[in-house]
Amino acid sequence: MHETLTAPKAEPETRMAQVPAQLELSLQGALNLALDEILAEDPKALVLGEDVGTLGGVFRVTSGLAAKHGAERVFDTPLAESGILGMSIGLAMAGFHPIPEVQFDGFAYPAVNQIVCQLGRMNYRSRGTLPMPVTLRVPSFGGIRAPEHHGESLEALFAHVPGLKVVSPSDPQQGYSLLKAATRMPDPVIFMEPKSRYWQKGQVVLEGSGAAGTARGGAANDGGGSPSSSDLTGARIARAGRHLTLVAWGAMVARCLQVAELAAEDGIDVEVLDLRWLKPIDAEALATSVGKTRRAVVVHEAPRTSGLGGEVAQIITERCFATLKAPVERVTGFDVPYPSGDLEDEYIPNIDRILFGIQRVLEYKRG
Amino acid sequence: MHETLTAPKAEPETRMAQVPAQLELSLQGALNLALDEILAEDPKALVLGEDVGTLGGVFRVTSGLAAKHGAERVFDTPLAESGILGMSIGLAMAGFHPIPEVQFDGFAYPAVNQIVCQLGRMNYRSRGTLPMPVTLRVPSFGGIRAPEHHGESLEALFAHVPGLKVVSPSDPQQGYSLLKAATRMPDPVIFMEPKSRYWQKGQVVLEGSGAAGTARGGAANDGGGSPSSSDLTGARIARAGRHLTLVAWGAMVARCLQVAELAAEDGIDVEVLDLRWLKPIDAEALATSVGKTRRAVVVHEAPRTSGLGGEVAQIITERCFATLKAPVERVTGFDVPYPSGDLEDEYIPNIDRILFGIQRVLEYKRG
Amino acid sequence: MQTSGQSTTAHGRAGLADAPRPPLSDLPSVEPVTGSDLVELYRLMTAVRHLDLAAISWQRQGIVPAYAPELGQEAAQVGSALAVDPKRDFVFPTYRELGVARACGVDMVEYMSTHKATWHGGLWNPAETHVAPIQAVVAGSVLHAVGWAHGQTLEAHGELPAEGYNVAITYLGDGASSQGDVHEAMNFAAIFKAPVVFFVQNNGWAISVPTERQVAGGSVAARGAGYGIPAIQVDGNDAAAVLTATRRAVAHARAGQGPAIVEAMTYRRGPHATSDDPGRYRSLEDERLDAGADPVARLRERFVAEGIADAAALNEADDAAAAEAERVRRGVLALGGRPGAEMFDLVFQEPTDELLRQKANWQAETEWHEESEHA
Amino acid sequence: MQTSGQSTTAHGRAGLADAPRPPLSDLPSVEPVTGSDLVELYRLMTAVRHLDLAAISWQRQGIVPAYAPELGQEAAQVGSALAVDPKRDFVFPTYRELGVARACGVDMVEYMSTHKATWHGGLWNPAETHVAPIQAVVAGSVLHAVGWAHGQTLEAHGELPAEGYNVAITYLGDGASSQGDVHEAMNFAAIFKAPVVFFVQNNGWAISVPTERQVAGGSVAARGAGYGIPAIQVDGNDAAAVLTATRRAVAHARAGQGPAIVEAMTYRRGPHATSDDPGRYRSLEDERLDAGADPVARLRERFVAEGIADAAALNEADDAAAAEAERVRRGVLALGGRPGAEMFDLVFQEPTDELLRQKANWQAETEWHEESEHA
Ligand SMILES: Cc1ncc(C[n+]2csc(CCOP(=O)(O)OP(=O)(O)O)c2C)c(N)n1
Ligand SMILES: Cc1ncc(C[n+]2csc(CCOP(=O)(O)OP(=O)(O)O)c2C)c(N)n1
Ligand SMILES: [Mg+2]
Ligand SMILES: [Mg+2]
Repeated sequence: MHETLTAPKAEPETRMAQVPAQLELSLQGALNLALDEILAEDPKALVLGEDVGTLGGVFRVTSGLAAKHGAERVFDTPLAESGILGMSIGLAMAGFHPIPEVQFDGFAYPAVNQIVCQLGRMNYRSRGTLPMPVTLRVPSFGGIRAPEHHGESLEALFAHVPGLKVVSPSDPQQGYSLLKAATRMPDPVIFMEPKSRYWQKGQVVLEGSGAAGTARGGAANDGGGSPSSSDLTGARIARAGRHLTLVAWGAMVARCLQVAELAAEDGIDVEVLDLRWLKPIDAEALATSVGKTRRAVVVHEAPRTSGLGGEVAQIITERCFATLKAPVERVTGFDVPYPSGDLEDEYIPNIDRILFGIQRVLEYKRG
Repeated sequence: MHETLTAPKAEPETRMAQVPAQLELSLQGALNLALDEILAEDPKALVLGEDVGTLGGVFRVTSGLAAKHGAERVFDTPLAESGILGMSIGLAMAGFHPIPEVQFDGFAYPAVNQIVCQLGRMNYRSRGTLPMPVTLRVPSFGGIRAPEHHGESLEALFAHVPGLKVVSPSDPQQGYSLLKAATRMPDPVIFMEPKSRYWQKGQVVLEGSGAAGTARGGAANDGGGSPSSSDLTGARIARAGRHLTLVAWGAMVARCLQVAELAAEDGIDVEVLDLRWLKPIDAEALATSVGKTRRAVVVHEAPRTSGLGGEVAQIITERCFATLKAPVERVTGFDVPYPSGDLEDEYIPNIDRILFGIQRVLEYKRG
Repeated sequence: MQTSGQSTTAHGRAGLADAPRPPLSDLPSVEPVTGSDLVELYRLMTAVRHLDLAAISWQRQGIVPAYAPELGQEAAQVGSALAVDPKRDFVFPTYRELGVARACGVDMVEYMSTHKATWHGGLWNPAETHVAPIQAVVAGSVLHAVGWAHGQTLEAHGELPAEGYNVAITYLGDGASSQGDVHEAMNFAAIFKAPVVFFVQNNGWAISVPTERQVAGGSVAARGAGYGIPAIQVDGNDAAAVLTATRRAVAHARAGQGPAIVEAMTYRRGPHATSDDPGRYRSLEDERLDAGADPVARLRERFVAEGIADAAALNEADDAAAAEAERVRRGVLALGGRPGAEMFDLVFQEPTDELLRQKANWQAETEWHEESEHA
Repeated sequence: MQTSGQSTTAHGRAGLADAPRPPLSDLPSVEPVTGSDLVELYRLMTAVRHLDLAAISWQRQGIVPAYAPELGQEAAQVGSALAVDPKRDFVFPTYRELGVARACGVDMVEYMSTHKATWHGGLWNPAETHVAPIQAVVAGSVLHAVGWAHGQTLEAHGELPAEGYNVAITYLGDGASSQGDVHEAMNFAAIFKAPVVFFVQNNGWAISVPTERQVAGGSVAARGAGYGIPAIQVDGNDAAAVLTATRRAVAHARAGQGPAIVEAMTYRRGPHATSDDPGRYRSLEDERLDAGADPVARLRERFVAEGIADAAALNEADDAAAAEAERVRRGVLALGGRPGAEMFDLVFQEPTDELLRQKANWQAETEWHEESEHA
């Protein structure tokens, strides 16, 4: 019954040998594969949450994992998010590497006490003797016409919490590589999955496929190699450009790439920076990009006030003040509750609003 | 037993006649007096929380209120913050004006789900038919060598939440006037009381004392009149100055005033802006002040990353980019858990660190 | 623990008899249900059955993007709702309470607007109907009911009014019972002796998780004893039994005796929501064995057996229900979207300057967009 | 409800007999406590009593800024702690568990460092001592105990080891029992059959709120039945009874039977903390009537009555305790502050660049300050 808790040694190699070096996968599929590999490689890894077992998760990210790795290692919990996080913390104290899921972003709120006061502080409180290698998966952001509380953006909250690291992938490759990187870290990571991108496909170069890249950042990812671990620590250039930097993360990266194509038609060469890590923020990458373009727009779905856009804008301003041609623009959600499906296209930064932001920066005149 | 639920009509006038127009009060005393007056004036007002009844609160802010206004209107709850907030929401739906307390900032986290998903959204969800006139009192910030979780700064979290208004008083007059203003609002207000200032005394001009001022902002407050309601909606100039604007709120206002005095010895004339409202932020006041001084430093106790300082700095930059002489500086807590008493003076922005921030702005050279 | 795909069933094949029962409660007894109660139950349950099935087909036709069926829970929902008086009492539903809302007189087009993605919470007026907005947070409104109920005793200044207290009824599922808020709510309610009824629909499942892996001890009602709250477990597919049990609980609260719990043992016959695929976690055979008798068919059989109403009368109810579903369909189709300005206007009673500024910017950019589309 | 100042008492004047009791539990029975158990209990309780009283005086002398006394809870704390084996089991204390920590071998200077404001959580090594850091969030670590306990069964791959499971014991108060996390923890523990003991010190008060306005139904142990968790309520001032009850609960969990609850009915004889003023909510007369017999004196009397130890042996324990308290006092006085760099270094296992940058800035500004002070 419990023989699968420690994965048999031979299994991973066998399986790895069967998969090709590169696959076309959806983000959902890439995350599922990453979890499969993590469970095979790390006998201490556990997946837990509401409906993650038999059902395989409401987004099927954990599909098949319980059957393959055992119902002890991939298990459903009762319906209580504080319980899921509190239990994960205790499992980490017992030497496990839990990968809990909260089913939707809006249901992370009941777990905030455990996340802020416990998950983020146990290593500190215990003077490093009780590390918290916990990766909390949070299907995040809007765009799927879902019920209330199923489309929240909590990155500003998470990024403010001492003791947490926060990351959000923007495509299948990022999802696969960043999830594996996060689960190998000895510290707690909040992993924000852009749910509107779950079914979006892309090429994914697998680890150990021999095609692993060595160069840093975008080059490695675009060049077809699987990102090496040093590629996964900072931001990445999703599209190089000269006139202006669009900074985004999660689902907004794809939208910004679309905007960049449209802007290119008007001769505006936009660089798109996929921030990836929302804590720590890659200030160097921001400074390098905006140092070159001298103009920046930050885009996020979360409400504007006290959103992470303010932080990103201020980091850019601190580093590039002397060369900035215009104040950094923010194109964001409004200071309103995430609206019902009918209105979500009015709420989420759309192409027009991002183009307006770009225009304001380009047309900015001092005084 | 329940006769005190609606305060007898004659009582307030009697009491008001006995108190002079102006009193020397601690912040704690000023808040206590404000609650006393609110309970007398508004028969729907209720005070609830842990130990707020018989004990009068661990900081004595609710001292004597249960005895005077009845144990039905000022009552202890079981020890559960989500329960306190959830119950307050239901009481508001029943037509009451609850003034809940969470005992310390760090114990607001268990209530975050109710605050974010319910308190902030009920008016919206119900299309304005179920208003939430709830004022949540949160003894906030550090500086009293307290146990863990007793010195948190949650303003960045609260300010990001749609549907909430957030305010923090910096002295007894502000405490008295802003608490009365907050409790009269038809919307939810988070009222962040700087606990390290509770015992600090100051002159408080009472409402209805005939001395009510008419001018806006600092002038009114400094001039001895009780602020009129229009004085209470935005930021206030706590000290006028020409060379640089220090922006602060809560307990940091007093520290910034000290810094301003020290800087004056070196001929630097610092303006101190007491932001007061952390949502909505008074962008006009920031623009006016920094438009004049051309330099700004934001000071807060919360961790730096994703703190409200980023938002404030970005608002200033958006409005004053053309005239700013240097990027806005942030002097803040570090991205670490609030430390134990022995280290709190290393964590909270101290006079030296604020002076360093001022120096960096004054010495800033482009390029 | 199971490994995948196959699940043990919620109630076991023996059905309700196996479920643990709390000790006999001290709830007051009430008048037995009358023939006209039964007719009213049938009329409403039939209407709800039609609307519920219709909503599923509307989802398939693309009229609404999603829906959470309540198939099989008609008796629990209608039976409990008929026990309260929405003129004075207050009802706190979850996202699955079509039957409750219908029985309490909520306009069904306004109700369906939530599922049409028009407005979170629904378009009806909760202050007037005394039915709170749809609550998408599991257990999110259980504490609100306690607060509202405590407000009734405050309003009465501790003197039990002649007509008793107004009562809050809050709905929750077996899954919801795991949330900490439910514990806090029950404890607060008992401490404050608040006139509130916790109505649990134990429908065997929380999405894919069966009750026995959710509710330790096996019964939510059994938790009542630990708080000193009287609790009653009832066959949730027997409308008359649900009505009686809930009336007893309401009578208890109304009389100033404090909170009560009713646990209706029922079965979620459909998927969790239209996006769900129950085949991944239970077999059709499981469903057949666990679901028990259909509550609507059961009531109909009782009518025939007891000669309360004849087939013609029952068919009339069916026809009325079909006609109503069609009317609602047309209403839902005709339902326009809400103006985007409401995003800003309905956040606060007193909007902030910053919000007005954001609204103005949004308007300017939207108008530009609309103009350019017309051009 | 009371209006102010005066309170009804926690247990009523009749004392423990009035408290409701859960149904007889099905916990395994254990060997009766031995004479040497009793001597060990007395030795530890005496040490704890001395340390606790000393800590209050240290606070008055300004040696520590604050302290939360456990006066009157020595039997509950030492009795329960002696039932577990900190070599293999894991202990999750609150902020009032001086007695538990002492009994589990935590260095008392490292323990007191929390109250000296040196380091939140204390300076001892929780991974080595198997005593978790001090938890200042009420009910904050109850779920951790469940997780740790579930980890033990996972580690054992579901096969009960010959020596049984390692057991987690988590401490909570009557006030803490109101938190939602406690419900989630008990439900999770029962669902997963986790080897965890919930040890409740019902000391009559949560700061100023007496148990009867906190714990609806009157007993935390009584909640166990609702989860199917065996529970036992015990006279918390009788050290031997506490030891036996906790040993039964631990034996149950160790044997793979799942969680158990022990509720020790005791009394917080002192203020909530040194900053508290109990005179605002209870009278000295209340205290005298409610506190019952002093647990340390009671054990001492038993020794004399049963002839287990003579006065000389007991006095020896007293002297040893006094000497220990003095050693700890000197240790606390000598305890230096922690270097500020630890603020940054201990946040993560792998610090971020941003944190290192902040540390460097802090260092630069601090050095400037120190230099200027020396100048
Ligand atoms: C706090 C929270 N967590 C998770 C969810 C996602 N979710 C929606 S319904 C549901 C299952 C609820 O089960 P139950 O309470 O039994 O009600 P039922 O769906 O059976 O009517 C879950 C997990 C949610 N809505 N709220
Ligand atoms: C979540 C939370 N809310 C509030 C507090 C403040 N507080 C500290 S101790 C306490 C009372 C706790 O009572 P109880 O659980 O009975 O333990 P005791 O103090 O009696 O040992 C309160 C309200 C806290 N520490 N944590
Ligand atoms: Mg259910
Ligand atoms: Mg207590």
